[in-house]
Amino acid sequence: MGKNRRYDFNLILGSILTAITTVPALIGMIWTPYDTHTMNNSLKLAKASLMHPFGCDNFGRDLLSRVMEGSATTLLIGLGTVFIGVVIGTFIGALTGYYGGLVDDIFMRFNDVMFSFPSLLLALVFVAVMGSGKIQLLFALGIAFIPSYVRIVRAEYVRARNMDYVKSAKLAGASDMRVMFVHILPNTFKILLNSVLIGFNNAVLAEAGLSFLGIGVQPPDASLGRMLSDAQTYLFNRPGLAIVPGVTLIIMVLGISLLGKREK
Amino acid sequence: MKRFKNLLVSALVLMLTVALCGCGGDKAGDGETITVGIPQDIEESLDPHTAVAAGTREILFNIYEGLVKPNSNGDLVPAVASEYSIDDEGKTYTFTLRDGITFHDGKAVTVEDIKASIERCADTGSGDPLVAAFSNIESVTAPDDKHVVVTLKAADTDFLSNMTTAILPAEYISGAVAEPVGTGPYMFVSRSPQENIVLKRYDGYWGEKAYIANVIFKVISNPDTIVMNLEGGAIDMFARVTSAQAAQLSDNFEIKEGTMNLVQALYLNNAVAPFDDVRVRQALCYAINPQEIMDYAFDGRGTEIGSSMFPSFGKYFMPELNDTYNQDTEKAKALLAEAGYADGLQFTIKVPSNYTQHVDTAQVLKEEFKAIGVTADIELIEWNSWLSDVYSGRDYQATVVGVDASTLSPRALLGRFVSDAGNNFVNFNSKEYDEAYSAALLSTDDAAQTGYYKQCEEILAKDAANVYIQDPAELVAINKKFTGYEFYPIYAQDMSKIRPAK
Amino acid sequence: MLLHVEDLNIEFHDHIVPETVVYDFDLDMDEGEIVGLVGESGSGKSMSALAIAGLLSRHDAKKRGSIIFMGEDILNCPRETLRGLQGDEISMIFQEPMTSLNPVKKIGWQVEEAMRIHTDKTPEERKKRALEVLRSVELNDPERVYNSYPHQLSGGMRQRVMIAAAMVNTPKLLIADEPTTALDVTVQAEVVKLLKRINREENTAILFISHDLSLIRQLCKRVLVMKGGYVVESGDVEKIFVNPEKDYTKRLIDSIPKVILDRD
Amino acid sequence: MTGIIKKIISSILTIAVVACLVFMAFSLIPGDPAVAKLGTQATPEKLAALRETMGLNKSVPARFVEWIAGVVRGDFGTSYSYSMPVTKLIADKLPVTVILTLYSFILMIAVSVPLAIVAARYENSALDKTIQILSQITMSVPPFFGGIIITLIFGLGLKLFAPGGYVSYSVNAGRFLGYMFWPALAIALPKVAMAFSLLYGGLTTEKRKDYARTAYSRGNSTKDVFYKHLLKNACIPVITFFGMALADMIAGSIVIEQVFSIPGLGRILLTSIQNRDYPVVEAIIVCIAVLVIVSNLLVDILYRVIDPRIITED
Repeated sequence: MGKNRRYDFNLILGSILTAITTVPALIGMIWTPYDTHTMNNSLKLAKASLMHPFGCDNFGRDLLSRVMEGSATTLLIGLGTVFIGVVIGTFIGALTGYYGGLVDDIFMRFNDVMFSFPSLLLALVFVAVMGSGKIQLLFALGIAFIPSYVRIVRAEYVRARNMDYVKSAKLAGASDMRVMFVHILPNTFKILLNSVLIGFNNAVLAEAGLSFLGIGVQPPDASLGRMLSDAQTYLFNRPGLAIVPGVTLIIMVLGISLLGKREK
Repeated sequence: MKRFKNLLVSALVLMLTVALCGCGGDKAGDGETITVGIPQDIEESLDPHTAVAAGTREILFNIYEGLVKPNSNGDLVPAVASEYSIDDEGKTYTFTLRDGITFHDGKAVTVEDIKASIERCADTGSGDPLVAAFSNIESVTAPDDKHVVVTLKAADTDFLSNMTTAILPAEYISGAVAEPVGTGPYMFVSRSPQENIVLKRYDGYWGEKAYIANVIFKVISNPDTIVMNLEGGAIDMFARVTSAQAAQLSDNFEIKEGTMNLVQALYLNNAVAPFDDVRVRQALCYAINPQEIMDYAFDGRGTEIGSSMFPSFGKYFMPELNDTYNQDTEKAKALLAEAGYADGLQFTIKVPSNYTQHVDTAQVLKEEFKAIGVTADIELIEWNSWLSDVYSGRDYQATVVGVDASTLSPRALLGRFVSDAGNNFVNFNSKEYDEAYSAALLSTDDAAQTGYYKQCEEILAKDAANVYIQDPAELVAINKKFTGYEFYPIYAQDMSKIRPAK
Repeated sequence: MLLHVEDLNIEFHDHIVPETVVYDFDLDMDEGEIVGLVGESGSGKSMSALAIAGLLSRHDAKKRGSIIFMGEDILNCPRETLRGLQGDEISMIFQEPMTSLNPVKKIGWQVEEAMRIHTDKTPEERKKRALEVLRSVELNDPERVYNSYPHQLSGGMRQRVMIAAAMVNTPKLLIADEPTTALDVTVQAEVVKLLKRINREENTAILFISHDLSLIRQLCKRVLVMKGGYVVESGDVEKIFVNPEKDYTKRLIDSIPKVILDRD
Repeated sequence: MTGIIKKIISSILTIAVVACLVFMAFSLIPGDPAVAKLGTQATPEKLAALRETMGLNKSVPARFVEWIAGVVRGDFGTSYSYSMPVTKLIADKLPVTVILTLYSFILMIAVSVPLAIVAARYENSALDKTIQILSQITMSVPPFFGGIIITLIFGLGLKLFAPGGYVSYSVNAGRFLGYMFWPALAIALPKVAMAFSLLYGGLTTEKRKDYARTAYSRGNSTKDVFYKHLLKNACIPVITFFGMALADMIAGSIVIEQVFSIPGLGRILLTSIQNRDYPVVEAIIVCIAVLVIVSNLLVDILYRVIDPRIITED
């Protein structure tokens, strides 16, 4: 009983925290209280007020609006990354896991190398090759995260390959493709969901990290990492400029990881 | 396992103690060392003749000297030469080698060193000479071991300003010595890429010796940490902080305000579309309001400029050019429409990421361009990429930077806009301009020469070679432990004048 | 008197309704005596044994009554006093030799542990004693066993190791909680014989717990029969065996396979 | 033993593969580094001469062979933007990154182990719950934000260190270590939380096992039971995480260097990426790959050291 309550607690808190960050981010994609790029000299570094609940940044841009836009950017890149990773990762993992053999061996060797490499670094290398920018970052991270999904999906396929339901599907005359993507795929969803949540978090953190380094989202576009980087100058007198995007990032990650905990 | 645990605990305790003692011990507060933050690493070589970046030159100012050198008033004073004379015609310059002057390695400076240095910069073997003006040198001779005579092809009364070119040992020039050796008040000790450059006072300096024994120029590649570094005591001084950064500093710091002596502009690549069309360039000029930029990004500080000249140049500066274009959205839109961009246009501004003031300026510009339907994308690039891609490679559409004057001659600013100038990174191409400029060079009459230079400035403004913005205010943040900072009309951080307060 | 247990009651509180598992348990043991404790699983015999060994952790179990061992009240004495007795004067061996040894520690280390805690012996002395006691529990090649890990030994060997480790400080009381249950029948008999010999040679009192009355009969003079937390019958083994007072005891006796009964 | 040798061989192969991939990736990028370097001063003769010195006039496979031959000898060529051997450039900065990583790693273990033991020992107590919640939050703090907060609180607020006051290890090792504590802490914090929760899970499982009871029966104190008996067992499933954490910390140090103004490998890597100084980028990536793979190898060996059951299964 005590156990169940804890599970629910994680789910509820996780949902609340996720909602706190994603809902404003989703709204931020279409509407923000103020324009996020328009500067206003009289509001430079303005303190929090009723009109600007978090105050304004060094260009007099409303911090709440910036955070909304920044969260949206971060969220989109996180989702995009997961999407690329899952789709390609599932495809590769399914093929290699299902067929096995030498190709599988070579591929997995390669995949393990990629996997043991920190994804942030991998993304950095891709950025080095492709150049910096929002789209490049999205692809760099997406590719960097493929190996982790390949690993998970492949393991599931290796396991499923010899299971009775697969054998009977084959006997019934289903094609390999059908077996792979109609019969086995749905069985990987549960385990995939969890790694999607973890992967999303890693992607969000990686995006923030790279933007923080200045090779992700370019100004004046906002992203949580970029905002944190800019805020360092004002750490003395307006630590809020760093704390607001930073805490937003933490809440976003915390919420998702609590949801992930519940899934286990 | 007990051992393991003890190990853990002692490791933790050790780390904490180290952490806590390590930091309390502030840098020697004896005024023997000053750490100066610099926004970018200096160029690969410390060769003063090939250094391009102002950020490198302002540091090398402490190590190298020319026959003459500028003082803080902008006057040229004798340095390696103890005196000089110019013949009436302005064709023959005679320099007398200063008695007893030595390089940092202790060797005496000889006339051969001077000859080698000048000849190296005048060498046309690989295209343009290192110092463009040296193409006018007919010969460099040393009649005896005390004098050097520079003879020009054509008379030039303004030639002396080029003689600030650093004097290096002949062995360095021939490649026999790699260590940077000069005659300046400070000598080179070490450098660590992306980390620092360390200088030491040269006790054999011919002039007034420096007050502070050690100077460390520390690379702060992340400008967002400048304030933290200053307040935390990691650096004592940072030239060119932004006004926003200055406002963040506590009263442990003195903010010295001068002018940066920069032509800050949105430099446009005149050779690529859409900026090969003068109407587009003019439209951008009409779109902006320099005062607004200064208000947003510089707390209202700065001096508006309208061409490639800044106020420190006194008689050459033309404030009236500021009004060539006053913000006029309608006119800008009309010009764009005329040029075929009625539906707006999009271009990319490359900005060196380590210069906050330029990044900030670019962000304000972007907003201003929006009003005339122009979308500017900002791309932040590393300073070295800027040098190679934008400055040398000329692979860009637009960039926001400040261009400084390497010498005290207006040529330092205007020479680069001659069509075939090697440093004409904006690819400005105007016959009219080239004629005016060469007329200025040939002229021996000061008034006439000034007139030609002004004509050049007018052409730049009229043709909207670039979107001129301002000469930014230079804010130097310096810890109150130190005093004696002096501004120079050229890019220089003269560390030898700085001394401990009291 | 070595051990005097009076009115021992044990209650558990980790569930919503407190659950009493041992009621009014009384036991007296003299030095060198072997006493059997018999009953089916859940009868409270193991709980009583753990309480006597001082191994019922304090917060989840509530104990009333008194356990006086060599003049110390096990239930109420300070922790240090209790620890001073454990492994020195009271030792215990458990049902599962597979899991009762630490899997990542060498046998020698585990056998020597009680010496390290309770004596000032030098490492050489400890090793000598460890080998001696390993030999005395009839392990072939004690040197090899000394340097082995638990997973390298068979079940019977492990239980001998457990006994060796328990006997290393020649305790006054050895509590054996179903030490033979997990072992093969032949090994069972050997272990019982070993315990008997130890009792004889070292004059160590043994509290032998089992659900198998026949084993008790082989080893003990006196027996306590437990059911549902109560001691339902106690006294001389042979007497109880021949003439059980309670039905429950009778059923226990009847459940002993005839083959074994005949053998003795 | 053969297991380890096999591992070592496959690690060497892996490094070779990484080196090949890296070289290939960077030789496929369009653009002539010689042109970029010369810029406006480029003349056909100068360009040819520079290509010659940079070795660009050869074909890609020939360059590759040359590069690999150099790498084997520890020679990564010459940096484009610093006319300096890459090896020298990196040799100077590598210790900074390695020490920072190791520092964080030690911190992670030194903090997470006692914390997990305290929490597992007093399972379900208020203390346990508090630590749990804190760890869950800490886990979500990205290192660079942690770094900013540490700077704000300990650097600017409590003045325990001077932000940006990095001192090179070659100048003053004590102050170097003193300064590095803080960035190491920033890197370690989220990892501490993760290590904590894994160790906690292990310890609470282990403490219910029979051998724990055996340990108590010999007169061990609770502390000793945890440290001498449970910890090693609880560590076994966590070792994989330690290996991954070590790799992550190398990456994390690159970001943290930026927050704390530390001129390490990360700084050089970032500027070299932006300067397209490919010899340096290649060398650093190979270096990091070696670090990552060596740390994986160490984890593997550690596994065998800690868990005796693996050796005999080989």
